[in-house]
Amino acid sequence: MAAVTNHNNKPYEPLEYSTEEGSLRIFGFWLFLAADMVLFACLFATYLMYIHHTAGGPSSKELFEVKDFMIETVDLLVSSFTCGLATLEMRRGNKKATIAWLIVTLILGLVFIGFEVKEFTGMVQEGATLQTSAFLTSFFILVGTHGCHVSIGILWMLCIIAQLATRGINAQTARKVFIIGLYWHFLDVIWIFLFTAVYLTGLVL
Amino acid sequence: MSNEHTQAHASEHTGFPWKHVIGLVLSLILTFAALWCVTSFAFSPALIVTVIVILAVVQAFVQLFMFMHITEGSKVWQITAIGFGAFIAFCVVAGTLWIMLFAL
Amino acid sequence: MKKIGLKLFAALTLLLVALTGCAADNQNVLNPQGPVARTQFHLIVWSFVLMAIVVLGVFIIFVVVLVKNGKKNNPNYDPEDDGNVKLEITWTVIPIIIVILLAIPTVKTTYDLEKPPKTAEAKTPMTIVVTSADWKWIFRYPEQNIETVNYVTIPADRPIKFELQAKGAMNSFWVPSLGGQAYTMPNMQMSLWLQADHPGDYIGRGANFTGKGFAHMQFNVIAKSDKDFNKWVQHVKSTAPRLTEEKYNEILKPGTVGRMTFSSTPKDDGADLDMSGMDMGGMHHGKH
Amino acid sequence: MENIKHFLGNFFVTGEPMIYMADVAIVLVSLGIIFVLTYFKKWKWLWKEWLTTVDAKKIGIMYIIAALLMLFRGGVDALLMRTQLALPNLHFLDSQHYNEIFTTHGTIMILFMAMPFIIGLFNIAVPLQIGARDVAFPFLNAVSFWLFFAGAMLFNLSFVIGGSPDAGWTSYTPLAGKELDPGVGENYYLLGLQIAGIGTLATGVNFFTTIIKMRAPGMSLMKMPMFTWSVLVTSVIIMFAFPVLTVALAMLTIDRLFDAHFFTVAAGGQPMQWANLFWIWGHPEVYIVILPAFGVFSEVIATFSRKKLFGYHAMVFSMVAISVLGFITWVHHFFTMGAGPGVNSFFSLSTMLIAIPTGVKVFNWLFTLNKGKIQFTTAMLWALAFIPNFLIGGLTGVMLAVAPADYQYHNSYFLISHFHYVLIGGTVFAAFAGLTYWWPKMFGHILNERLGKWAFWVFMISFNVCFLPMYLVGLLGMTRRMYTYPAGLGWTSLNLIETIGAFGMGLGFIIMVYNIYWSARYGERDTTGDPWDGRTLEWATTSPAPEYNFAHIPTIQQVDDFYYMKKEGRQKEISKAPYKPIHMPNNSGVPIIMAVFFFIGGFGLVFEWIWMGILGGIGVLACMLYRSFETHDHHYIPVDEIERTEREAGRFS
Ligand code: HEA
Ligand code: HEA
Ligand code: CUA
Ligand SMILES: [Cu+2]
Repeated sequence: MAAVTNHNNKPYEPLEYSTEEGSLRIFGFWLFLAADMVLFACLFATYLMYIHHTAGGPSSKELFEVKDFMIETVDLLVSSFTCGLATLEMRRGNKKATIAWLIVTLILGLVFIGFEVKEFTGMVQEGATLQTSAFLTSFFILVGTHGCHVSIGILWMLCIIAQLATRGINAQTARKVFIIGLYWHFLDVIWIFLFTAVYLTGLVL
Repeated sequence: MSNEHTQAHASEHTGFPWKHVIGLVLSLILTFAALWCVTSFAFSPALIVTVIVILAVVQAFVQLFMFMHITEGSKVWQITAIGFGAFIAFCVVAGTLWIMLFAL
Repeated sequence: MKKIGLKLFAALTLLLVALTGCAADNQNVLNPQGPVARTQFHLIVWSFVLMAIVVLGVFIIFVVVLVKNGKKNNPNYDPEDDGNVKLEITWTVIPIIIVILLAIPTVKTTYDLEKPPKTAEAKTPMTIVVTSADWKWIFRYPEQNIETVNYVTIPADRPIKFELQAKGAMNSFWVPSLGGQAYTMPNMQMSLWLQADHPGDYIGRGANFTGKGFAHMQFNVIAKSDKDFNKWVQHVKSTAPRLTEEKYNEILKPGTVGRMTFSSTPKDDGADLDMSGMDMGGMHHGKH
Repeated sequence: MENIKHFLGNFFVTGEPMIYMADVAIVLVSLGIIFVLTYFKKWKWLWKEWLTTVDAKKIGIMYIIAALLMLFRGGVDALLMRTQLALPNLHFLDSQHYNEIFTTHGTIMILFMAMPFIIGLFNIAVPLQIGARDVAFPFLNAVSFWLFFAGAMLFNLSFVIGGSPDAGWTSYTPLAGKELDPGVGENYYLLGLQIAGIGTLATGVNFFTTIIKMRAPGMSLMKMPMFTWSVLVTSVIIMFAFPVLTVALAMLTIDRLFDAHFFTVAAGGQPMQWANLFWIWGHPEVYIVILPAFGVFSEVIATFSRKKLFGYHAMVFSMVAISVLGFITWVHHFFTMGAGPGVNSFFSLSTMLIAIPTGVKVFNWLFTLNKGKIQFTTAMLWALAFIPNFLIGGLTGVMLAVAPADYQYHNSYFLISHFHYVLIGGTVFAAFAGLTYWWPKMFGHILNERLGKWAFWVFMISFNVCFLPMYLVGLLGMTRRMYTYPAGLGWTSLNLIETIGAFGMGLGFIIMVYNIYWSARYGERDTTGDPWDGRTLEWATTSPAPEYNFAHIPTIQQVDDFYYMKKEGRQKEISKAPYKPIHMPNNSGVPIIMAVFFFIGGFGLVFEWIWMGILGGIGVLACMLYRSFETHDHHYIPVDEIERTEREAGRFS
């Protein structure tokens, strides 16, 4: 296929970039992330618009618990770290450690989802639902879209673990590990903004 | 560029993952700093929000550079794409708020 | 082939010019009947002149280039001709100048139109609340305590502040002869200044689609001299029925109705705005 | 029993003779197609060669066929509208029917006609122009196509099942909200567009990656053909605009299906936020459909002027400028929603600024013609006609950008005329120019020039007859989306002229379709692969191009290198033996199956049968899972097959 010029003169090249396909897909994935960022931006914009449109329902100050969202945040930050370690071990060719770190990440992801589900159900029980107000609609959909991304990430990670276990680390699986890593870190970045614009700001405004 | 690149990878191949640990510590510090700003100060909301948004942006950079290897592969194009995406995201958020809330 | 095309074109243009002559003049953007419409008309003419200059320039170059280079053996043929810095600067700079010439009056007018139009003598503005409903226009005179449907009577030569709101779908309040439109939106009040120079009957229309009965949302703006206007108010007060809450709700139901006149308004203004239980932040655009 | 009857009565659209006719036509045509395919034993061929293909060239052809069908559907809609508006107070269509028709007309024309048409041209021309064997992600490309197709079919289904959307292609809330529009029509709009939109987003990523990473050696960015440049820039706009559409559609869907409050007034939602989000996508969208058109014209004008494109660098920079500016002008679609003079001034200015880079392009085209040896071929006629027609559309656009003046034009026929001038005079003319220009590359024969020119003149003149009077009738106060109008307002004669023009355009279209039929049977075959004496790489291979595009990937030295290759005799190297095996992606049935699941899920959500939505979702996930575990998705074309192919084309040496 057409030559890819970027990598040929580099002294060291990670496995995931070694095939043209691999380097194309990683590049394409960056583009996807850039687009996904804009998707979240729209949800953020809508949420910020509606912060005070509570229609008599509960407001952010009444709903957000510092302890809960801090646990979620730290959990996700640590999972981003462990996911980074998985990529690192993958590059070292260490299949077992890669799988192990991925599993740790996955568990942290599940814990995060667990907390989020608990948070949401708690709110619904207090009568704060998707249908209560524009504020809550935009809150649930913004945070929920992130949660949805995380859930898809978990499923995806399971597939990759299965493939790593059966096929070992090769150009293809290495690429997949790298890409899920990008995805996971990206979700962490989105969460940081959620944490800032939704939870912390919710305490201030 | 390639020089620095090789070294980074060399340290990745052996030894303790310093880069990752530093990344984690930095992000934890930034997170708690933001929380601290919100819970411990009685500045104007505008000021606090500005500060925590700046902290969030810094943290995004930590992720991009410490964990996401944005400087590998088609470095220039990747950074451009993310940068342009960030620009559009900014336009969407700032524009919407300007139009819908603070129309002057 | 091409000649036929050109001839057709010429014939058509002539036809168009002829047709403008017989157009109704009480809803014509090009025949403004008030200061707001006039300001906008001047801006339209100015922008048209600028655009005409561009059209002329481009068409001339276009025709010249085609005529010169459309021959089988062009002596000027130069396959490597691919740029000319001077020319490129020219056709960047001239449009920049045109845009500046257009932008300045645009911004100025944009700000001007936020303010009430100037009148001969300093007359106090009058406020009329406009509600678009499916599919009729309801006008409320808070000062006179009158309500009309599908027509509105205004004193001529006096600035009118139309406060716009909607029940149901969004519409847009447009009286081409008197000035440009603004949206009517549920829960977001906007205001629009209009003024008629002379007594007259002007057609207005909903400009933003609202469903089945949309095409029938035509209304009349009847401008009267101050004296006649007062007379009309008195007349309404003494002859028209009162507008009860039931009647009002009935009018609001989807459907088309004819003209109506009432000598009272059912409820107080604010309660009507459907702001129930919400913190609207800065959502009153007309008031900025 | 009553229940079932009631359900069926609502499920199938009833009570309109036109719709019964359409029902019958659909059933007959479907049966006909099934019969022909079975009779000629073509099912296997269809599946293997087309439905499962991942070859960009074939996908491109499928896009274009679908787009032409949608042009027909949208065009029939237009003719119905024009018939109803020909005279005042007609009862040819009732209000509801008219509302549905302009909604489907606008939506179909922009999203299911203009978009797929240009994306079809991307697929046909871009890989060839950059000397690649395919796009970066051929499988994803097939997914994109089938998602577009599923979305389009779902949207069109609304005509016979359940009822069409009727709130305009802009679908403004609260009119499009559940309260004022409780039927399933709007759901069709939301889900049809959503499915197609996801596919389009993937197309953006795909072509950006392709162009950035897969150019032939030596082809630096500044040596790319201008059409490829336009696709690169367009891909960027797609990637950053379409997520906004995705979100907006999802929000309204959630509002409608789950009684949420993004846009409902009742619990603090703002209907205007829909307009805001819609246009954040909507304005860039119009540049998505016009920039590739600019690219097509650049190719056609340079080729038939027989010289280089004038001001290459300026052409590139102006497109980049348009793409960036295009993201910060959206408010000009709702100047009249009272966002305040500061906002309106800013967005007025940003909109006007776009005139400058666009002007740069117009003048560069004019000076490409200068010192040229102009050949008035059909493709060239479309390109030439584009200049004055688009100019009128563009300049009236600038007039609309003057915010206070827009208070007088907004939603009037002045606006309708503006956008038809740019959309037809720009995008549609480009689609026809590109179709004529690349037709030989797609099918191996040339479209008849005489018929082509007839179609051109009839269509182009009728176009002006139809849309020029609209400026005037708009200034006389006629607003858009009126299903009828009273007499005596000075609108009647103008409307009648418009309708005559519209039917003229229909005639032009019929001539064009006849031309396609005639040329397929009797048209001149293109044996050279280079019928126009082209300048770019797509003309360096056979017509139609082989699966692998080029036996050897050429090395590029300059802009328009193929022109210089021919001069220097280098072009033979592309097909010179010996060959090496060529690595190509396998066909796959997954994309079309996945699209079927999208369709099923979408259909379920339209009727708010959540279980069916979930079922579709599970199917989609299953397809992805299957794909994730697939390993053998590539094959090699052996040397002897390449040899055979090249020999048959008379290129083996
Ligand atoms: C292909 C599609 C296309 C294109 C290319 C454009 C191009 C432009 N459009 Fe248009 N537009 C639409 C499709 C398009 N538009 C559609 C579909 C709608 C309506 C949607 C709806 O409501 O349903 C719309 C609506 C629309 C509006 C909203 C009006 C309203 O709702 O009230 C405005 C307002 O500013 C506008 C402006 C412009 C401008 C300034 C350009 C510019 O890009 C034009 C630039 C080109 C030129 C100016 C000509 C060449 C330049 C020169 C020769 C240089 C010299 C010129 C000068 C110095 C002026 N458009
Ligand atoms: C690329 C986009 C595109 C294209 C190509 C067109 C093409 C045409 N459009 Fe359309 N139009 C839009 C995009 C487009 N339009 C949009 C976005 C809207 C806004 C919708 C909204 O308000 O929501 C709109 C709205 C619109 C209106 C305003 C409706 C209203 O507001 O009430 C009108 C009115 O005349 C119109 C007319 C036409 C005509 C006559 C054509 C002609 O060019 C069509 C050419 C005709 C054919 C190609 C016919 C082919 C068919 C045959 C020859 C078969 C004949 C057979 C039988 C009669 C059975 N269009
Ligand atoms: Cu209108 Cu906010
Ligand atoms: Cu626009």
